[in-house]
Amino acid sequence: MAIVHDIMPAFELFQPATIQDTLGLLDRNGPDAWVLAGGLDSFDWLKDRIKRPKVVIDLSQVDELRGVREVSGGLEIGAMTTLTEVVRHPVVREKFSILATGAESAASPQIRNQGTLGGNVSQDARCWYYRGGWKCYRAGGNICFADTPTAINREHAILGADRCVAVNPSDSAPALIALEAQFVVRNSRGERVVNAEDYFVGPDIDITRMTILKPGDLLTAIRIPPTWAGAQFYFEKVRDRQVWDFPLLNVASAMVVKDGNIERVRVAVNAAAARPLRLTAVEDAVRGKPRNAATGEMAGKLAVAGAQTLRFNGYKVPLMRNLVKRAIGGVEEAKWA
Amino acid sequence: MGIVEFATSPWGQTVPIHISFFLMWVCAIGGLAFLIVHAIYVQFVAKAEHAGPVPPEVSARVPAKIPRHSLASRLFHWTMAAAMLALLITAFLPKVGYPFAWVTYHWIAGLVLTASIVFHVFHASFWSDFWSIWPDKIDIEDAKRRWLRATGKSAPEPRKFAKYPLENKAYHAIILLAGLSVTLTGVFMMKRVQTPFFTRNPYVFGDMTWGLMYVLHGLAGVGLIALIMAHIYFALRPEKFAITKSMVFGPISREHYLEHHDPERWAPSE
Amino acid sequence: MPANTPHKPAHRLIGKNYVTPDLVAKVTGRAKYAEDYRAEGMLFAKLVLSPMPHAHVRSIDASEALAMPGVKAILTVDDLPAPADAMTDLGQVIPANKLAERALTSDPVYQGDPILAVCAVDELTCAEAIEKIRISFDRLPHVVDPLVTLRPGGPNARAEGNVWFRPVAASPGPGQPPPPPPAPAVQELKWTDADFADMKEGKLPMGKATDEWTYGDWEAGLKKADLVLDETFVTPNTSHQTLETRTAMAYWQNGKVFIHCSTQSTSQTVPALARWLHMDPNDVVVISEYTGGGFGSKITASIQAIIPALLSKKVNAPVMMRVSREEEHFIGKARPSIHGRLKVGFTKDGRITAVDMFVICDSGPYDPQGDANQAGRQLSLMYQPPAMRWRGLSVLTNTPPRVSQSQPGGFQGIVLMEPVLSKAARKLGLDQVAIHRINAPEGKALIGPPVGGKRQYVTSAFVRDALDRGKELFRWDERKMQAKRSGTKARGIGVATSCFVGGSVGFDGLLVIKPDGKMYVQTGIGNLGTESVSDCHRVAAEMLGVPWEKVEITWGHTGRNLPWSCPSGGSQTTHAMTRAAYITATDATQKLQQIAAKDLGGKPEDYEVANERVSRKGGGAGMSLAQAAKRAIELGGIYDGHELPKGINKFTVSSAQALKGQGLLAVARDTMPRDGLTHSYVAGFAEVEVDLETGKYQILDYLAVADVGTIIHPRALGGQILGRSMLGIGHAIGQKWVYDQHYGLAVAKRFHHNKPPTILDAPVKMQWDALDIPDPETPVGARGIGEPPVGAGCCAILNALSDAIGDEVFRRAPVTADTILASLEAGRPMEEGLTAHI
Amino acid sequence: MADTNKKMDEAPRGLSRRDLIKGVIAAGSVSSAAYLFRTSLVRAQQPAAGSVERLVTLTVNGQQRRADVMKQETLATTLRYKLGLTGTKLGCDRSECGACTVLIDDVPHYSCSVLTHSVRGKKIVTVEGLASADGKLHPVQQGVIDEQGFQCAFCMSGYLMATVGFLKTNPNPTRAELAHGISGNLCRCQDYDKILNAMMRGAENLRKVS
Repeated sequence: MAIVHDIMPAFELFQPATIQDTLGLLDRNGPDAWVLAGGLDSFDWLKDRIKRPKVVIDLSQVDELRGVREVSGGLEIGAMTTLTEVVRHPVVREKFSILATGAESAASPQIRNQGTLGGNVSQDARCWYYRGGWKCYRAGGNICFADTPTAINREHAILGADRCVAVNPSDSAPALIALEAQFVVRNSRGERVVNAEDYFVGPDIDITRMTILKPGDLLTAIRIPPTWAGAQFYFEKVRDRQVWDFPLLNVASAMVVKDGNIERVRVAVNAAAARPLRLTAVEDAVRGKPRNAATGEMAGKLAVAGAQTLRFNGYKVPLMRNLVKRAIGGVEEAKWA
Repeated sequence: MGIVEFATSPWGQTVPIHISFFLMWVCAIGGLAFLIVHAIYVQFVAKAEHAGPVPPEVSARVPAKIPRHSLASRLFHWTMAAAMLALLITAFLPKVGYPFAWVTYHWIAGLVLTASIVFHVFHASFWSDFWSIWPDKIDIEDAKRRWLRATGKSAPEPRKFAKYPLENKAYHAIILLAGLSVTLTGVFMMKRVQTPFFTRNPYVFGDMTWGLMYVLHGLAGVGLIALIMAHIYFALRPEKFAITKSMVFGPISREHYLEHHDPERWAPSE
Repeated sequence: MPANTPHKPAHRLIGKNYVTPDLVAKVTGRAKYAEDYRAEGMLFAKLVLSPMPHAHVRSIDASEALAMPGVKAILTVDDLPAPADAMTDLGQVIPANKLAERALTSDPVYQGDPILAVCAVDELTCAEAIEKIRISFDRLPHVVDPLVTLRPGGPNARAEGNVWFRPVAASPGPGQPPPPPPAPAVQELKWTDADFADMKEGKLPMGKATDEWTYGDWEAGLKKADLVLDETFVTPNTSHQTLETRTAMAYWQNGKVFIHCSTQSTSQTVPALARWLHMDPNDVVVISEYTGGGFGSKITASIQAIIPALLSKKVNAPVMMRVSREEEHFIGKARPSIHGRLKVGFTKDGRITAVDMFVICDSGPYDPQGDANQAGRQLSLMYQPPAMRWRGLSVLTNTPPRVSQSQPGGFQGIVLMEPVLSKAARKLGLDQVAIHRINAPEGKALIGPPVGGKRQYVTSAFVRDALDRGKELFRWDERKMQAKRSGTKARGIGVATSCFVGGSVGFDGLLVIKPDGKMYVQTGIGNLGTESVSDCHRVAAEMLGVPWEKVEITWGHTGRNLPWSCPSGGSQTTHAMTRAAYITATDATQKLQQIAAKDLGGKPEDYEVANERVSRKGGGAGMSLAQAAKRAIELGGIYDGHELPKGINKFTVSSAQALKGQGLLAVARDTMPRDGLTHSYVAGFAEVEVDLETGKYQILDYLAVADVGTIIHPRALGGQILGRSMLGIGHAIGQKWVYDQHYGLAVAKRFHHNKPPTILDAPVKMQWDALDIPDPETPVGARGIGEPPVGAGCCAILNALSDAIGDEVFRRAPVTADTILASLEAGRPMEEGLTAHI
Repeated sequence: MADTNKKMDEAPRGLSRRDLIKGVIAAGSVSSAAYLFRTSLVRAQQPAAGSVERLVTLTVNGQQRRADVMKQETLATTLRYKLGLTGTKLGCDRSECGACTVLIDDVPHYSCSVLTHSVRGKKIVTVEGLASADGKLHPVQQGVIDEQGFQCAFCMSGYLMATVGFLKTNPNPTRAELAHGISGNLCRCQDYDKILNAMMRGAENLRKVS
């Protein structure tokens, strides 16, 4: 069978108007169904004819899934709310600005105008072997092409790898973990709510999935508690191009500092592993310590403990160390005469 | 749905990657079916074999306890059993919907199994009666006799067993085959994952060779599901329980020996 | 934006901004590119590309596909005409290269080599049909790294071997003219393990080369040097990635084939397509009013453009072949990488004493590339080494076909040399501008090896003026005083100079002044966004005193009687076609003078042409151009094109004949003398800020000062200078290929993998300026500009980086955050310097 | 055939949009014909909640346009091949280059990555819809004329739509803000500096008229 790309295969399209109908359709079509949110990740798979869903369920008409609601000091963000809507929302900017910064660093303006928060956290790995349609572990095969003597893997994992060395590319995920967000997942049997960091799975647990979503599941909303409203935030993303590029690494931290000491803190990094990592060891180590360069240094070193590098991604260790250092200890701003 | 799953290689060629995992259900169910059928057969169909009485002078010579398994072979058996169970659990539990980080446990158990098998081969070859586990002419002949008698035809009475009954020997042969297949392919597969032993390199063989190895590993693996089920089943059957005990404590009783074994063919404590 | 918008007050049009005639169509979306055409009954074609880097197609089974409803035909290599010989303007036959690229192949030599095309009622049907086609391959050994194929026992990219070489020319028989140089051939070349010993300390191994030239005593030069640097540097392979892919649509009518394609040139594309189709050029019509970028990859369209043409003939309907972005990555061509090693000697004051240059050019699987040699030539011009040895190889690999890309070879040569120059400046404690200045070419500077015992020279060079102007505009000395470190940031400034061929000669112009008083200019220049398609003709309007509003330009359709224009590439056009416009306007002037003399008495030279009139010098009798045009028709003969001059190209002849009798027809070929080879120059200045904790850097400021002769159209010039500077900057900051060497397959096929710069990667501030000093060897004084900004842009950034973070960080371009961070962390270059495509 | 070619020879000379559309609708229906003998991929099922009709009405540049749209068809395809609005370009078809940018309810989107069926009832504006009916250019288009922005211009319509959309949210941007706002578009001539000149001028023109 000769190979051809760039023509989307024909599929059956459904555009339900309610969550109920969506769940019904998901049940009816099981693994044949493909859920389409913003579509910016999906269309690559479809246009390359690598994934061939029989049925595509387009959520664009489900209004219940859109919009940002204020609930008891926190926020509930519909999964289909676009990144732009999130970035521009006054409460997000005022109380949870780290989410705005994270979301705004994703992709490009047009993509943020269409891409959704739910889609951004649920997007698939970007490993160029996997995306190239190479039948690797993540694609149901029995090999990782990105960790071989000839592989080019500068963008791959330094932590939590298990056979597959792909990373999670989401920019909003670490911000949501830092904000102690909760993800609301529904299926026809009911609803479950999980902590942001537990929404994601690594290859050791499920090598073909990025999240806990199984056929029939639908991420409906993301809840942000008031816990970290107005805390001190830090987000930084390092990438090759300043727009339309995935992170080589990103870091997000939320911190409450009381008379110079770190009282409460959450910190997460992404693009270091197949799932966004919450650095609990770092959090425990710096809690109660003064927020200064020394604490930052210590945090940075601790963050990269146990990192395993591949042929081309060794730089990620100092990079993660320095980003965590900045997130905890703060940045020394340049002053040019 | 085929027995083997194929994938397109980066060069666009179709290569096998592994077995279809529904085969593990086939084997599990197949194994179960065999137990049930066998249980029914033994319960209702099979006529109890009444072997001729052992001449008293012979039985007199038989001690109260006859050593069946040396300590070494018992240790081996149970190590292997543990490794084997660990391997089956780590291999198939995630496949049936209980995901966990299984790979490291799997290859460690695999190494234990491999080591124990290597030990066993040496031990059996040089320190114990190597041929006692392989079917001999009499086994075959007696098998024929039993078959004829079971099917109501006339045939001379089969003799008693030597150290191991034929079923036992046959089982050993099959599980040896399966065991060697999984361990040999398994050892190579360690090149494909991170281990302290080698730098990871999946390119020591071509896509096709690897594919076949995975298929063999898979087939042997699912095969072992059935074999292990059968093994445990027999170990728990009342008439075989004495043997099971001997795998724990070593000897079998004089009575059991006299009932099932032919002192001509298996002279104890030699 | 321009630092100061220079223009010549003497001129009415030249040096002035204006609205180009194609702009309104562009802003309204009415401008039609190849894919924008639709025709009733139009069918679609889709390519099938090789999944293997090197293979032989044993068999193709398309029966199932062809049986599908809606599937019309498939095209394979068997349907292609045999490769035809080429014929130069001088009638010299260039025999077809048997190893050259064809539109389709049954022996793919790179992943993506087109094997067949399927034609159906729509693209979805094409795709479904393709998935029903069974192709069986015999896989062959592959290699994607030029150093790997040179290793003992290394694989060859083609059965014939792995390097290009040029057989020695047979000596001419007694009294015979020397035969044309023999065509390059492929042979196998393997180096020894000893040759590769140098690789351990990151130096480029230098085994046997296939080509070599020298001038001066380079060994003595290195001996007497106060400082000798021995540096290895690797430049990237970069796809042109024009935003418009090389889509093409074709249909047949009365034995002629009409091809809507994406091409840089218009006239020049006809013979190319005719050769590929093995047809008479008179039966090939090229339509390309707008082309979405070329950068050297579409100089005369692309060979795959014949696929829809051949399919269209097969199915007797128009056929559109839309080329996808991924297909473009493979068939869209790329700049060859060069692995280079330089030994350069310097005196204390920074003057170069000698250069010993060794280059390995990754020439891809098909035609040999001139980049290796051009790298040496341009280096010899830009830095004027008194003595030099150049050795090089063009190596074949199973990677996409290469072709010229803006400043082909020259770019790589500059990129190999500039880091050495700025390192020398640091070692000798010299100013970067000073060391460039002392080695800069001036006037009729020498270039390349001796030809017939004598070294060639350029028409002119004013590089020192460019450096001085730039130094002042960039406030170089002020910035030098700035602190280099603050907090976790480091800043650095860099300067680089760059040069390339700036124009050719010998092309035709054709225009008609009609009784309506308007001037109708025919042009075969391509419209790929450089604006030269209209800019060049400003010269004719200027000379004939025609207001621009009364100039009608016909372009982009060879069915519309276009002259033989130069290829729109290699910075030739502005130079070549302003000359053609000048000679044609001169022809018109003479004819106007003669007509005036005939009607109003006196001698032709008593008359002058100005303000839409030809009239007696110092006032008095005259006639309007409209009247003159009417008279020209009455007079016929040479005046209205019934008689044509000798020496003009036959392509121009047929066009001129079709236009005869419509007015005063001016047609001429540029035969004006030129002493020297035309080259243009750019000096680039940059400041960067590096984040030492992440390796990320930002380009704060960039200035390019061009020495390109007379400025014709400031805004277009500025666009070219800064646009091509960005192309170079892209090579510095990120553009690359990525290959998995085990499978020989590309893993980076998308924009976000290959990293063409975005608007946010561009320098925060950009400026351009041009000296506007006319070139003495061409009447209008204008030279081409497309190429030289590239090297300057790239190297100003590289040198600024070294200024900020030192010389021990990178050994190749692009320089990315990972390299910088890892190297700073380790205190030595940590990248894999010599592995290809990482 | 003959008059087709006549039409195509004229096309560069700018034939009226209506003529072109006639031709294209015809062409479109030909290319659609292939689907008519396609049966649904899923076993025949009674219209479930959310099932979609192929014939849709779109609001494009203020006009109601009917089109026969495949389930998997993208907006860019519909605009270019069914409605003849070829000013919208396909540079990558992968939401990477922005050449296909159009406004959907005033918001810039990559039309190569929007299912046509998902924009039913929304207001779509393409580059052809910028100039007023009398042919007067949009102030942002005028900005390009004033500054001779862009080179090959294949990216231009995308930039125009991205800019017009961005200016609706920020009519008076700094050069840096504008660059950020239109950073989802790629120019391979990399005329970024001149593009920003043109678009800043366009923003200025726009502020003058409104």
